[in-house]
Amino acid sequence: MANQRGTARGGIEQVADGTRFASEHPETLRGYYSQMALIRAFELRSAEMYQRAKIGGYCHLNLGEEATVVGLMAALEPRDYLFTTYREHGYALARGLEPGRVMAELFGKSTGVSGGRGGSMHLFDQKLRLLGGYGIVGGQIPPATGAALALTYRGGPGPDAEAVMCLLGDGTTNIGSFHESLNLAALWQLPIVYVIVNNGLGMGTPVDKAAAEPDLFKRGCSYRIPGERVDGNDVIAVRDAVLGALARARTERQPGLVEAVSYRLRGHSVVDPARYRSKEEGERLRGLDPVPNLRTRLIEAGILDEPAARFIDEQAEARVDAAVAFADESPDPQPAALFEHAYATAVPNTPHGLPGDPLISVPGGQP
Amino acid sequence: MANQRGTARGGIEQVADGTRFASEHPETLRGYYSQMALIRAFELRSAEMYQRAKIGGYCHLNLGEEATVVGLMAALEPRDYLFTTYREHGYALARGLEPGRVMAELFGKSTGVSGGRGGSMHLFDQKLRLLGGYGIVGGQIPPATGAALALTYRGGPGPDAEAVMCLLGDGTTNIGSFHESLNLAALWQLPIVYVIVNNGLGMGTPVDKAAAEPDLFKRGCSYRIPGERVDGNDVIAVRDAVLGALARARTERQPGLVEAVSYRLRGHSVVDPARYRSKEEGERLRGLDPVPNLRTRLIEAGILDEPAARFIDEQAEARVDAAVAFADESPDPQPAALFEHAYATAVPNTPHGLPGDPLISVPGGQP
Amino acid sequence: MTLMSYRQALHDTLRAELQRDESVILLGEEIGVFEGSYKITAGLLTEFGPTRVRDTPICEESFVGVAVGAAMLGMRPVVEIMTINFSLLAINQIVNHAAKMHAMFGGQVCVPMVIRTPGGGGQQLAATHSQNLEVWYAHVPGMKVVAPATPADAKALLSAAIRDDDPVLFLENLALYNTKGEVPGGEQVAQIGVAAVVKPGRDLTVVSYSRGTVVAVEAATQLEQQGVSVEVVDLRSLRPLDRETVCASVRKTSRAVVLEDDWLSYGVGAEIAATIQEGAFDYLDAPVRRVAAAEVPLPYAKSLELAALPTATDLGKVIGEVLDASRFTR
Amino acid sequence: MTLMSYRQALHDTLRAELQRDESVILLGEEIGVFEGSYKITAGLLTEFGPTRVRDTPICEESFVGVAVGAAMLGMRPVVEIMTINFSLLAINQIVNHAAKMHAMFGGQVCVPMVIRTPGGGGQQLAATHSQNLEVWYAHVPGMKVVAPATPADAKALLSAAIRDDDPVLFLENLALYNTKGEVPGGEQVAQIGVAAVVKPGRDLTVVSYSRGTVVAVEAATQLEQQGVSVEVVDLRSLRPLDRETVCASVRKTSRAVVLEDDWLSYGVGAEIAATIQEGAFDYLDAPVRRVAAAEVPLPYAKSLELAALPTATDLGKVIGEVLDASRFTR
Ligand SMILES: Cc1ncc(C[n+]2csc(CCOP(=O)(O)OP(=O)(O)O)c2C)c(N)n1
Ligand SMILES: Cc1ncc(C[n+]2csc(CCOP(=O)(O)OP(=O)(O)O)c2C)c(N)n1
Ligand SMILES: [Mg+2]
Ligand SMILES: [Mg+2]
Repeated sequence: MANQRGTARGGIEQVADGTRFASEHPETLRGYYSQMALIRAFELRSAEMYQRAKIGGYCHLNLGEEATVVGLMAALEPRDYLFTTYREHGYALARGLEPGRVMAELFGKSTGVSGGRGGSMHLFDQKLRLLGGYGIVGGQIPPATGAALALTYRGGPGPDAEAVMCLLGDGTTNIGSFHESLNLAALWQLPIVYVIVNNGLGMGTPVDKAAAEPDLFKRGCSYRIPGERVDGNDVIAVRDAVLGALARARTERQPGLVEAVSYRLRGHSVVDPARYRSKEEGERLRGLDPVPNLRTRLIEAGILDEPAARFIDEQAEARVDAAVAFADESPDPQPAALFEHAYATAVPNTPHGLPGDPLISVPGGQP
Repeated sequence: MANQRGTARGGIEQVADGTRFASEHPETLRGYYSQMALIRAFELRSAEMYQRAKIGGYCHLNLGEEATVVGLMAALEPRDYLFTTYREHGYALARGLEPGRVMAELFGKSTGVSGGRGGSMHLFDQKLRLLGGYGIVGGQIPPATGAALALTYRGGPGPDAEAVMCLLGDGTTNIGSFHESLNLAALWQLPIVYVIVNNGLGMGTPVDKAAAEPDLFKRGCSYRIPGERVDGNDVIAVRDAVLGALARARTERQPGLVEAVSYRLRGHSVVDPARYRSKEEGERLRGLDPVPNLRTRLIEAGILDEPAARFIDEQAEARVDAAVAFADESPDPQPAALFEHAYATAVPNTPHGLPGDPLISVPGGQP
Repeated sequence: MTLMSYRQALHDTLRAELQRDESVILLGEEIGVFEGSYKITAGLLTEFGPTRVRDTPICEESFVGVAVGAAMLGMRPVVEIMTINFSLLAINQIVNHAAKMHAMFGGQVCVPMVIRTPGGGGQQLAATHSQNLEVWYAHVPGMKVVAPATPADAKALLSAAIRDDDPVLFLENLALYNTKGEVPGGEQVAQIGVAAVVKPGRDLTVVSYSRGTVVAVEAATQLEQQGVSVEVVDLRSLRPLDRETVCASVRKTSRAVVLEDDWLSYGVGAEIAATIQEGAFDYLDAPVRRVAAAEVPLPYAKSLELAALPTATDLGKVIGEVLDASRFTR
Repeated sequence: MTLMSYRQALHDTLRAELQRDESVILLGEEIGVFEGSYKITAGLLTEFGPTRVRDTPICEESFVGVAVGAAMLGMRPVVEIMTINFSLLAINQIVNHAAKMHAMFGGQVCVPMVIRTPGGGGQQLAATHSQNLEVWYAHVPGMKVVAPATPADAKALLSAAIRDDDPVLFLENLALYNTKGEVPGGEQVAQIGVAAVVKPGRDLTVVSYSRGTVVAVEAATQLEQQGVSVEVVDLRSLRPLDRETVCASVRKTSRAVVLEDDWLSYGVGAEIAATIQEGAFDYLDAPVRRVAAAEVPLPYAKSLELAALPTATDLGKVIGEVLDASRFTR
């Protein structure tokens, strides 16, 4: 049942760049590279800003996942909805959010995409239908499935129908909500594609130490959901696999499961030195780095030349410089605004006390 | 991967009684029938006692599942541990508990198997290693898996190793703990057999309205756990399937998944008239009733004759009469014992107040 | 005004809201074909069809989370969780997700959903099926928690909850479904966050909610004959909590007792007593007392269950003690 | 006596208990190879091997439930839940199962397990990762809940929790891991259920636990210079709750303030205030006041997070107000 294209890690057949690139418009390919370069520059800068204490809390980067991120976002239509994890800076950028507003969120500024209230793990944009980063593992899966349910009340299936994309990590396939929600999506025929971003690890845990069926794309079997694995370092392969799954979701209301295999180049979050990974493994991964790889291949294929590539890289750096400047100059949220957005519908007696404030305006004064 | 013996409801090949019964000792077969007859009599009487308000709360019966119950318990060794659901009277009886102590528990008497504190849904016996009925759907699955984990610290695999049997209903395969726990059992190679007692319905919901993969025995696929479906109305087939799975669990630490297909003859609980089921369906099911069916077949096969069968039926009734008498005469738990067993280790300041008691022995009297 | 049961009031209100607003949908286990474990949704599947009244498999976390996501896209899901005990399987979606999203995402999205669920013991359902855990939800900012005591409030608060743009836990009670009361016809939408003095009195205030309010009113009516004038404040909303109405009553009566079905320690009554001692300190003639359930996993046996749960008698006894402690003369 | 961090005290105690008792095992996400999210279990995998120190996949409900089942068969699992926020995914196994079994099965089985989990905000982890939900567990009979404030108590209460035959929620705090204190050597097993007067005083009692106790002691020490003698009561155990120690202190000082990191409404402080007003009513010169977190989903931005969480300054301000309200003269 599970589409067997690529059945084991690395066992994914490589199409020669020639043939693969030939069928693409050069502008498209250059666009993919620019997006990947932007994400790379943004993430490296985020790490730096975290070290400089401009960013707090947890900060998870997409380093090594750039091809997956850009391939997925290339397949997703503006009318579609996206639910992501806490490792989502790149998706926000590729979906079209201003880098400045994303960096401002990481800095906790009022100009941030979530008004500085969500931070790195909780990027949200209603207009771009980016329905959130989520920090609770698996927590995004039921709401994403519910969003797909809501779409079935808006209109019937068809090529122009809206769909939902729900991202999750490899380690997240072991949590109950994955099972429950995929069952509901299949049972109710919901227009949703679940994408497992398999970066090889859940924190320090390799896939086969966490999943008794480590071929994660096969895990749709329990719901009759077809699964497919693609090389997450191949932006085009990722895009095409998801385009196919999205098409089935739109026209047949057939939920899909796609596993994109890439590698997390650094620690789980910026504070994790990843000592559990050997030097050799580190070396090997750097060899698989999708960003320099695509750059070289595009140059070899004559789609880019070195100056053009350098120009793209410099542009990316420049955009990130601007993003940091914007974030830096932006104002902190005002403490007076603390209770804003606590509730959507105002009702009497909603709490608004600060620590140590008296309970009642009129405390028990003299009788 | 999933053993295909019997792939669809009812599509389970029937072995002729002749061949099947020949290989069994007649005493064994008569024993199975007596157990089934006892369970049938006990459950019918439970329903009656509930109507007469001797039993309170929820009361779920095994009517229609007698062959499954007896087949499973025939395969389970005294050294094995059993975790069941709230539909467990029959298992307690077949495991060897005194019908009187089971009925006493249903009556909420201090002589009940759980001291009257658990009731119908929470039968427990430490000696017989019946580790509980559980009323929260799926709640028994993780603890059962943990019991299997504990066994791995006691000794290595082998034909004489202990194992755990964890029962769950068809509707329960859709809850998260099923997914999480089977994954753990396979990942850690635990000596446990999960048995799906598929009685066709979860309350009013048919299997295919709840499970996107209605061939439930195939749902081990996500954990590389082999699955097998058997005719739950065939006591010998059930026993043999589980014997095989238990053997693999003992010797290879290979967790197993067995689906036993039978039919719930009455409502979900004694208060459910099951209006959602058509008259015809009701008729059809009565035709599949495993108790009269085995009776007839044993008589046809010459293993029982009518008087012997009637004697067994009368004995069952007599034991249930005695059980009711015992339960009736047993004392209610004393209110003074309310706080007994609240904690296993006594520590200071444990609450022991009754409703309305002052908080502190010395309330704020005069300074 | 029509005399009807709490169950009927809930049923009729769900029906009216389904008719009024296309975006209202019902989700839950056995609410359709089975007509609901407690028959609140009887007939609604037939009338509105399987897309508006949707039976779900057994997966509390996901069907509640599905409601959260549907609400994010503008639907108004009303979820039924069979009993509050099972809400523990969904609490990650309720508290870590539904209650957080509006604030955490900077006000860009709201989650207009209602979670209907009954609490309460006394039915011999044993330890895992008899809990009163509403205090957990009442503790959480981002949530609203309402707990109607009467059929009329069941109607008005359910309408309000469905029309509210925040996640609302709507607490029902197994012992209330068959209770009857007068219910006004037509649209009735209550104000969430406001308590009510359901019986005025002079000598002592009893504060309660849900089933406890019914018990309190009974007890108060009896005490009336014995010359004790008890005022009963029905909280109606646990979050937000109407502290002023509670304290105003106690400033008048100078004595207070809380009646609650949950366990005493860290229960709803703790907040009420803490509120009163701060908001009416100089008026109190005696400590605020709490009448709550004995702190044990509730046993199945009737004899033990009766001993563990608070009754009108327990309340009367404590009221007497408070009156004596404050030298009240009949 | 050795000066060590709260983290070190936890680590050394786990190590000692693993050495002492074969039936003690550790279970949790990333406690082995990764050495724990907060490095409490660093080195233990290497020393005790993968069967005693077991990394689990991400499945809180099941790995906690697995610990319940293992405990039923006589093991003594110590589970780490990365933060209390994630315990919501396991709460069905904790509250509906672990806490119920001993009583519900008539005392035939016990569940000797410990759930170690840190709570607390202030790390800019935003709304879903900064909660203090210990009050939920403290409400539940069958549970024990301890909350050490110092490295010494971390050691003695963890040993006690591991040797206790009931399920114990062992509350840690992100802000305490690096705090240092003197820890006595050798076996130290605390008595669960007993509070401690950690700083004696005459004029006012501050009641707190976990991180709050540290803040309270700081504030008290400062106020000493200003001629105000504050007594600090560290609850140490939230369930059982040592009401007598709290009330005895207030009967002496006649004034009380509670400092808690959780949200004000229905928080731990509500029970403390309710307890004091009943147990020391005639001694109180002013209402018991609570200093707690602002009732919002905690925002990520530092400016907002600072505004929302209680500080020593807030505590000092309220202490001053209580002293004034009761006409205290320095
Ligand atoms: C319910 C829950 N449990 C644990 C965590 C802590 N945690 C955060 S990320 C993570 C690993 C997730 O791994 P994976 O799904 O592979 O995603 P990745 O981080 O590799 O992108 C864990 C355990 C959490 N945030 N939520
Ligand atoms: C977590 C939870 N959700 C819902 C229920 C209510 N409930 C009790 S039994 C049941 C149906 C279970 O069906 P199945 O697994 O097929 O078992 P059966 O009753 O048929 O033996 C439901 C929904 C519950 N007890 N626990
Ligand atoms: Mg991963
Ligand atoms: Mg069933």
